[in-house]
Amino acid sequence: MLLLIVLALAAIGFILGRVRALSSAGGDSRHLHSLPSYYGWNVALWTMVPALLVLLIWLVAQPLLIERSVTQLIPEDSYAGPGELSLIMSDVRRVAEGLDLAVAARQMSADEAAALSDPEGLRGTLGALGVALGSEIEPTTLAAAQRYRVLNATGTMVRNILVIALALAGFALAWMRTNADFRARNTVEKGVLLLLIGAASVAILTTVGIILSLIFNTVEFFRLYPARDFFFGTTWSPSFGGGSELGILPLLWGTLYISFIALAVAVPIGLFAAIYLSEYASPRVRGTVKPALEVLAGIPTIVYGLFALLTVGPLLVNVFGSGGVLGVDWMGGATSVMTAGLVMGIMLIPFVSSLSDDIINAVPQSMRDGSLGLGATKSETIKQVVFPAALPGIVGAILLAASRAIGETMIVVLGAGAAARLSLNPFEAMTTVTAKIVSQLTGDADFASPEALVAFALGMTLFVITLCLNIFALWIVRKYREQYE
Amino acid sequence: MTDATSAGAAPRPARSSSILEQDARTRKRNAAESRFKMYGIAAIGIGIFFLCVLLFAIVRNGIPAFTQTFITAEIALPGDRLDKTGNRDPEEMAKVSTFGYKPVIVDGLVRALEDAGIEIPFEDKADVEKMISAAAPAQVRDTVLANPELVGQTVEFRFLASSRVDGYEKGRVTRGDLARDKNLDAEHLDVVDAMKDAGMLERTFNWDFIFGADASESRPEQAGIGVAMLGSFFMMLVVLALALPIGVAASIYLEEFAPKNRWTDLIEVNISNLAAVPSIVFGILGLAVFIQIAHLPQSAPLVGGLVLTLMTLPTVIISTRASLKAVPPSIRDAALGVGASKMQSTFHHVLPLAMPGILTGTIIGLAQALGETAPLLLIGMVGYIASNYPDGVVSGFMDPNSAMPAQIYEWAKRADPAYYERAWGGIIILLCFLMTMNIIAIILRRRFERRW
Amino acid sequence: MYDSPKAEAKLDQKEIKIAAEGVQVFYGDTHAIKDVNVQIEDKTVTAFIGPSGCGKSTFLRCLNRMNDTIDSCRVEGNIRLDGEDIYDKRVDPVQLRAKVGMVFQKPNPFPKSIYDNIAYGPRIHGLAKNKADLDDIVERALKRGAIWNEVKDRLHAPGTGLSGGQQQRLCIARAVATEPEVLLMDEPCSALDPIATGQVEELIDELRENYSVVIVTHSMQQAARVSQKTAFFHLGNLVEYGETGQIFTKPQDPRTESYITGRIG
Amino acid sequence: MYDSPKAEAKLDQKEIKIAAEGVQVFYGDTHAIKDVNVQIEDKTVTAFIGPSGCGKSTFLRCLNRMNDTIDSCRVEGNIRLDGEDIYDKRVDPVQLRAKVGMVFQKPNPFPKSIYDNIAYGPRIHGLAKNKADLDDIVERALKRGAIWNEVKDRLHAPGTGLSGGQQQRLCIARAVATEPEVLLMDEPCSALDPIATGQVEELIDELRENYSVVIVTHSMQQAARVSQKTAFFHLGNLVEYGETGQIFTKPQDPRTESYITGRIG
Amino acid sequence: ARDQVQVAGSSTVLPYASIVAEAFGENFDFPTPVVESGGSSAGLKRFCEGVGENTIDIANASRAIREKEIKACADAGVTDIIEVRIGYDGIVFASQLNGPEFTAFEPADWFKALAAKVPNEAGEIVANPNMTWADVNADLPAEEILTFIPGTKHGTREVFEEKVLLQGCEDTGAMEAFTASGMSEDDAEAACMAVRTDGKSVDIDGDYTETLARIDSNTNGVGVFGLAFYENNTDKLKVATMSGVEPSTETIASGEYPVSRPLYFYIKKAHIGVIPGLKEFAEFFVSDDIAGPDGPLSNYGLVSDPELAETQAVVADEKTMGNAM
Ligand SMILES: Nc1ncnc2c1ncn2[C@@H]1O[C@H](COP(=O)(O)OP(=O)(O)OP(=O)(O)O)[C@@H](O)[C@H]1O
Ligand SMILES: Nc1ncnc2c1ncn2[C@@H]1O[C@H](COP(=O)(O)OP(=O)(O)OP(=O)(O)O)[C@@H](O)[C@H]1O
Ligand SMILES: [Mg+2]
Ligand SMILES: [Mg+2]
Repeated sequence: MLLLIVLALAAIGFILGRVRALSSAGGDSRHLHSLPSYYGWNVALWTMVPALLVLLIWLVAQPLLIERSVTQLIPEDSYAGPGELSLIMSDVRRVAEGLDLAVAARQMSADEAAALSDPEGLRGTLGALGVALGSEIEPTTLAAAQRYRVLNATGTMVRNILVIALALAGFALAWMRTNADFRARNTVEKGVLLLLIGAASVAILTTVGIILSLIFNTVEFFRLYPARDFFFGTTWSPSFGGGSELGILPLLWGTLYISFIALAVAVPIGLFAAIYLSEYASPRVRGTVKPALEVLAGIPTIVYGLFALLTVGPLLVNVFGSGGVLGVDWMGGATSVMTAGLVMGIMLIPFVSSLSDDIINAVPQSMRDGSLGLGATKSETIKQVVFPAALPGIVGAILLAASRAIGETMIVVLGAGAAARLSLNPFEAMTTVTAKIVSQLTGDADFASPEALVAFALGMTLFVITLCLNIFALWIVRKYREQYE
Repeated sequence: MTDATSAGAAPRPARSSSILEQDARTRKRNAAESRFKMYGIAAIGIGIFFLCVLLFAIVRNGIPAFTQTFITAEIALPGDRLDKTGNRDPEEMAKVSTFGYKPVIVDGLVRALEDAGIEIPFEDKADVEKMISAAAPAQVRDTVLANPELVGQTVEFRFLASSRVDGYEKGRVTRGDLARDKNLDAEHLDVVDAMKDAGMLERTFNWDFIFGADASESRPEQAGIGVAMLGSFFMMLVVLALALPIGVAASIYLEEFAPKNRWTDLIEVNISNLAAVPSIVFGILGLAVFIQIAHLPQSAPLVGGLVLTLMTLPTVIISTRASLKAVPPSIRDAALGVGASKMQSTFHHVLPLAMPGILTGTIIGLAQALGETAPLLLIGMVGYIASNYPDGVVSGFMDPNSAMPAQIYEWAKRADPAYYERAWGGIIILLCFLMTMNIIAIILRRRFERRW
Repeated sequence: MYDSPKAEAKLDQKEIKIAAEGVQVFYGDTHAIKDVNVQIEDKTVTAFIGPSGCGKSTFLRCLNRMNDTIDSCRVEGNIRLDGEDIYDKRVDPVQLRAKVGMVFQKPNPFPKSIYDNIAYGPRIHGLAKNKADLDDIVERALKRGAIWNEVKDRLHAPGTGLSGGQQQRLCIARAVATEPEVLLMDEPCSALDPIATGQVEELIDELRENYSVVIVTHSMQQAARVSQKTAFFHLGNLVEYGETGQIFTKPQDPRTESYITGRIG
Repeated sequence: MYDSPKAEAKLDQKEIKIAAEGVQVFYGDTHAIKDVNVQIEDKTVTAFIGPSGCGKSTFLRCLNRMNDTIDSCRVEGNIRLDGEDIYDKRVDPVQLRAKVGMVFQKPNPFPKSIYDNIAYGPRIHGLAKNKADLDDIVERALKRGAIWNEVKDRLHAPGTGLSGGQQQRLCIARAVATEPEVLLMDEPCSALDPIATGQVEELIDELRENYSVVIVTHSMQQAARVSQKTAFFHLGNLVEYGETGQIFTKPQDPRTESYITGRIG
Repeated sequence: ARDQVQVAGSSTVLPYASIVAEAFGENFDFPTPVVESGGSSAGLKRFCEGVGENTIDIANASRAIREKEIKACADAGVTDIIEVRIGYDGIVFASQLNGPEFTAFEPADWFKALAAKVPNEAGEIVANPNMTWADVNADLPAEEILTFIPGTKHGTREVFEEKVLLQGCEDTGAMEAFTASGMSEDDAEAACMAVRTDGKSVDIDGDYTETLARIDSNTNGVGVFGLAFYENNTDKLKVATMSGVEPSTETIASGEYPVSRPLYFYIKKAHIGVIPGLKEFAEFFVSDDIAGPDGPLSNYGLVSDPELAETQAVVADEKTMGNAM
C-alpha cells in the first residue's frame, strides 16, 4: 500500500518533472540540457530512492525495537535463554497476528480485541481462523501481544508518515531544481552507475559471505586436527572412532586428474564444434546443432553419473580391464578417473562450444577476408587469425568449464568412486575434494568431530587454491590479450 | 604463355602453373583443410551422439512413469464403522483415522471381486489390500469427510494399484520375482489378470505424475512431480529476476565503466573464482546468510532461488563480459561521436549487440541452476516435502517446497524400484522444462544475432 | 581574451572557436603530440595535413575529448571552446561532443536501419518534437550527406549493408543531423568517389556559413579546395599554421615546403 | 580465343591475364554487376573507376573469388585466368587467391605482430626455406610496402597498434609478400598520405614489370598516374574500357565524359 | 510464523519419517511435516543451531547423539532434548540373485576377506593374501573377492566395522595375534577394522541404489544393504545369513541376527507447545498403529522396538535426556 503510494508519487514526479523541464525551456526540448524524460526520471528517483531506503531500514529496525520493548513485559523467570525467549516472542507475534486477523474477519471488533485480556478460549477462536497455536495462551503472552499490537500500529503509522513525507520532500527538492540547465542526465546516470557498481559488488559480498561461513568451522577443525597433517598428509581415511587420517593431497590430486581429463575431452571437442558451427555450418545447421548441444549442459548431473556408472565404466573395463579387448589389465573396477573424466568432459562440451561459438562469431569479417585474400585456406585462417583474435574470450570459456569440472560431485561419486588415492593410473578409482566435501557434510559422523568439520577446511582450501589459479589465469590473459578491429 | 610470365619473375617459387590442377602443397593444405573440417564434424557428431544416447536412455527408462494402473471397485461405506455417532458431523467423523478405513476398503474389494466372479486364491482374504495402494484409505476418507451423506451408500472408487501390481502391468515385475517378495505373491497376479479381464483394472495415462505431490516410500504409485515442478518454477523466477539483471549490470560496469585498478581486478578474480566454488558451498552460505541471519523460512523456494542466483551469477557475468568485449570499439566511438553519453552508448548500442552472448550465458546458467541439487540439500529443499500446491504467489515463494532435481535425486535413492522409473520420468519433465527455456532463449537470440 | 598578440593581429574578422595552448598528448610512454598551439576560427574550414602517423587524428580527437575513451591516452595543456576550458572538471564531455561532432576515418554505421542511424543523435538530444519532425531531420541530414537519393527507398534497410562510400556518407549525415557547432572530420572522403567527395565538399562549404569545420585530409588538393586555414603536422609537432593559400604557395618552414613540393598526388 | 575483335585489335603487345565475359553478380535479389566483359592484360596496371556503389569492389572480388565468402552473393558468366575458368568446379579458390592477391578498402591487419602479419602468407605457402629466408622476405615486403623505416625497430609490436595509414601499408606489404601474379587493390591509398601514396604508386609501377595489377580508386589523378588501362563502371555496368589516356581525354560514352568532366577532385 | 513441523537428518530414517509424515498429514488437521534428508551429522548440526522458529524441531539420526554434540547443543541454548528410539535398522549382506552362492557368512569370513592385515599361520602380521572367498572359507564359492561396503561417511560403516569386522577379528583369534605382536589394545582394534585398499573392497559414498547398480554389473560382487532396501529388491538380490541366522524383522527384533543398529529422533522440548502439531506428530510416530510390529513402518522394513511402550511414555511425558537416563 505504502509502496504503491510512493510509486504513484514517483510516477507523478516523472510526469511533472518532464513538464516542468519542458516549460522551463519554453516548450522546446532543444534548450534543455538533457532529454525531458531524464528530468522526469530524476524527480522520480529522488522521490523513490530515499523514501524506499528509509522504508527498508524501518522494516528491519521496527521489529527489533518493538521486540526489545515487548520483551520487557515477559517475566524473566518464564524463559531460560535467548532461544526460548525467541520462541515465546514468536508465540506473541502469532497471537497478535491472530487478533488482527480476527478483527479483519469481523470476529471481534477492534475495541474488543484491544481490550481483551483474558486468554480463555482464544486459542480456539484463533484456531478457527487458521492461526494454529501449540498450547494455551499465557496471560503474560496475551499482554505482550497486546502491547505488540499497539507498538506495531504506532510504528507503522509513524513509518507511513515519515516515508510519505520523505517522498514528498525528495519530490519537491528535485522538482524545484528542475530547470533547463540542470544536468538531469548526469544525475540519473550517476544513479544508474551506482546501481551497476552495486551489482558488481555482489560478487565481493558473496565471497566475503563464503569466507565468513566457512572460517569458524575451519578454525575449529584446525584446533582439533593438526594443519600440517591436513595439508601434507598423503592418506585420507576418516573413521568414526577417531584416529582418522585426513590428508588433503590425495583429494587434490584426484581433483586435478579428473578435471584434466574432463578438459582434455571437452576442450578439443567443444572448440572444434564451435569452429565448425561458426565458420563452416550453414545458418540452419548452426541454429539446430547449437541448442541441441546446449541440452547436454542441462541434463541433470545424476543422469551423467548413472551413465558413467552403468554404461561408460563397464565399457572401459571391457576395453582396458583384464580379459578386455586390449588384453591389458589396467583397470580393476568400473569406477575410475577415466570414467568420470570422460563423462564430465561430455557434460562440459556445451560450456566450451556455445560460448566459444559466440566469441568466434564476433571476430570481424574483415579479419577473415584479409587472410583468405592471401590465399589461406579456411582452416589456416581459423587457426592462425580467427582463433588468436578470439583467444581471450575462449580462455574465459575454458576457465568456466574448468570451474565446473572442479565443482562437480555427482559424476565423481558415481563415476570415479569414493576412494582417495594418490596414483598415476587413470584407470583407478579416485575422488575429488568437492565430492568429499559433500560426503562429509551429509554423512553420519559426529558434527563436532574433525571428520565432519574437515568439509569446511576442504572448502576453504579449495577456495584459496582456485583463487590463486584465477589470479594466475588473469595474469596470463592480461599478458596475451590483444585488441582487434 | 605462363612460361613467359614466370620467366621474368625473379623470386617466384615453384608453383603449379595451372589453377585447374592442384600442386602437391595445395593438395596437402586442402587435405589439412578437409581434415580440419572433419574434426569439426566429428566433434559435433560426438556431441550429438552422446546427446542421443543420453536422451534415448532417459526416454526409455522414463516413459513408463507416465502411465499408471488403476483398480475400479464399488465400496460400501458402512455407517457403523465410519460414523459411530451417526450425526454425519464431519468433525466427529474425522476421529476415524485411515487405519479405520482400511478394513472397509478390504471388505469392499473382496465383495467386488466376488461379485465379478473372481476367485480369491489365498487364505487370508485381507491380503487383497496388497494389490491396492496404501493411499486408498486416505482417498476414501477424504471423499467421505467432504460428503458425509455418502456414508451408508455404496460408492464407486478408482484406486491406484500398488506399485508391484503396476510393475507387473508394465513388465517390470515377473511372477518369478515375487517368489521371495513379502509385498505381493504370485497368486495376487492371478487375481490381477482376472480383474483385467473383468475390466476392473486398467492402465491409463497418469496426470497425477505430472501434477501431483511427492509420496512417501511406501507408495510410489502415488508420487508426482507437480509440486516440485512449481518449486523449481518459483526458484527459476527468482534466479531469472535476479541473476540476469545483476549479472548484466555487473558485467556492464566491469567492462564499460570500471577504471582498470586493483579494485576491479579484485572483483574480476573474485567472479571467476566464484565460478569454481563447489555448489554445496553456496548451500553453506545460503544456510548461514539467508536462514540463520536473515531469518527467511527454511525449505523455501525463495531461499533456494537466492542461493542459486549467487551460484549462477559468475556464469552469467563471465559470458556477458565476453560478449561485451566482442563488440567492436568503433560502435562505441560512433555513438560517443554523435554526443551520446557512455551510458547511452552502452545501453543503446553495445548491449543489444552483445545480447546473443548474454542469452547463451543465461541459458547455461539457468540450466545449471535448474539441475542443481547439492546447495538445496543444506537449505532443506531435499527430502520428503509433500506440501500441497502452493495456493498463491507468496506461498509459492515462501512455503516449503522441493525442486525437480532434488525430487529426482530423492527418488533415485529410494528403495522401491518403482521410484527408479519415476526418477527417469522426472528427468524427462525436467528436460522438457529446459527445452522450453532454451527455445525461448533461442528465439530471442535469433532476433538479436547478426554479424557485422 | 587570449594572450597571443600575433594571432590576434591576424584573426581580425572571425571569432576564435577553439583555442589550443601547449597541448601534449601521450599514449602511455609514446609522446604523440608535442606542445601544439593552434586557434581554430569560427565559420571557417581548417584542414590538418601531414604525413601518416604524425598525430593528426590524435589531435583531432583531443578537440572533443574522444580520446577520453582510450585508457592509455593522457592530454596536457589547455583547449578552450568559446573560451571555456573543455578539460575542466565541470565540463560534461557528452555535452561537449554534442557541440563538437565527429566523423571517423573508418565508416562505422550502427548495425541498425539507415533511418535509425540518422535519427539516433536527434533522438538522444531531443531535437525532434514528433515523428514527422524526426522524419524531416533525417531527410535533411541524408540530403546534406549527399546520400538521400541512394537510400530514400530503403530507409529501413540496415546501414551496414551499404558500400564503403555509402557508409561513410551515412556517417557524415549522422554527424550533421545533431546540428553541432564544430564538426571534426577525420579523412571523411578517403572512401568516397569524386562525385560524392564533391558533394561532401559542397556540404562542408555550406556548413562553414554557420559552423566551424576541422578536416583531416591526405589530399592536398582537397585541403586547398575546401579550407581557409591549414595546419601542417609533422612527427607530433605543429609545424606551420596559417592561411591555406599562404601555406601552399609560400610555406615558411622547410619541412612544410619539402612535404608540399615532394608531393606526387 | 576471344570473340571480341575490337579488343583483340587493340591488345596486340600484351598477353591477356584475366578475361571476363558476361559476368553478372547478384546479392540476393540485388543485381550488382550487369553483364560485364573485360580483358585485363598482364604486366599492366588496370584502374577501375566509377561512382561509389557502382560495383567496383564487387567486380574486383569476383576476380579472386573472395565473394565466395558472402553467402548471398551469386556470380554468373565466365572469368578466365590465363585461359582457365576460375569458377570451374576443379579450381581450388585457395590456389587461385595465392595467385591473385588482394588488398582491401579498410586496413585489416591481423591481431599479431607486424612480423607475423607479413610472414603469414609466405608461411602458409611455404615460400621460405628457413628463418633467415623468412626474415628476408619480410624485410623485402615491408620495404616494398614503403613502411620498413617506420617499423623496422618494432617488428614484434602488434600490427593493430599502427596508425591507419601505416596499417594499410602493412596490408599491402602483406599481400606483396606472397608474390602473387595478379594483385587486386581496393582503394589501397584511400587511407594514405601523399608521400606514402607516392611510394605505393612507385611500388605498383615496379610490380607492373612482372605482374598484372588491378586497382580500384576514386582519385582520377591516381588512375591517370599509375594505370595503363582504365575501366569505368556505372550502376553495375562497365560503361567504357580502354587506354587510360584515351578514357581521360576522349571518352566515348557520354556517361564517362560527364563523370570525368563533372569531376571536382 | 511457521506452522508445519520441520524435521531433518539421517537419510536412513527419512523413509520412515516420510511414511509417518504422510499419514500424519492425512489424519490430522496440521499440515504435513517437512522431512529433509542430509545425513545425521547435518541434521543434528542444524538441530543444535539454537532454539527458535528458524531452526528445525526434530533431528533424525541413525546413531545416538554424542557427548560433544550435546555439549555443542547446550552451548547454543538447546538444552532440553527428548530422545526417541523408533526401532532398528537391519544390515544385510546380499549378492546378485543369479550370481554365485553367497548364502551363508560368518563375521570371520568378512574379516579374513577384507582386513588390511591378517596374521598368517606363523602368527606374523602380513598384508591380506586372500584373493577368493574360497581362500577365506572353503564352503564359500571360489569367486574373486569383490565387496561393496558403505563409505566412511555412512553410519552403517561403523556398525559394519564393529559388529562384523571386529567380531570376526576376535573370532579368528587375529585380535590376540595383533596384541601379541606388540600392539596396544586400541591399535589392535584399529587394525581389526582397517579395510584393505587394493580394490577388493569398494567404498560406496552414495546410496544403496548405487550399491545395487554395482552388484548388477558385477556377478561376483557382495554388497551391504539395509533390510528395508533388500526387501524391496528381492527380484535382484539374494541375501546371505550371518552366523546362520536369516535376517528378518523378527530375527533382528529378537536379537538373533547380530548386525543392526538403532534409529532415533530427537525433539527440541522448547518447541513443544509452540510449533503446532509437534507433540502430536511425535506421539503419532511412536504409536502402535504406526511403529508397532504390524504398522506400516514395520511393513516397510523397520525392526520395531520391543520396548515401544517405554518410548511412548517418554514422548507423552516429554522426558528429556538428562532426566530419562
Ligand atoms: N591507441 C593508441 N595507442 C598507442 N599509440 C597510438 C594509438 N593511436 C595512435 N598511436 C600512435 O600515435 C601516433 C599518431 O597517430 P595518429 O593516428 O594520430 O596518426 P595520423 O596522423 O592520424 O595518421 P593517419 O594519417 O595514418 O591516420 C602514431 O605513431 C601511432 O602509432
Ligand atoms: N554484402 C552485400 N550485400 C548486399 N548488397 C551489397 C553487399 N555489398 C555491396 N552491396 C551492394 O552492391 C552494390 C555495389 O557495391 P560495391 O561495394 O561493389 O560498390 P563500390 O563501387 O565498391 O563502392 P565504393 O566506392 O563506395 O566502395 C552497392 O549498391 C551495395 O549496396
Ligand atoms: Mg589518422
Ligand atoms: Mg568499394
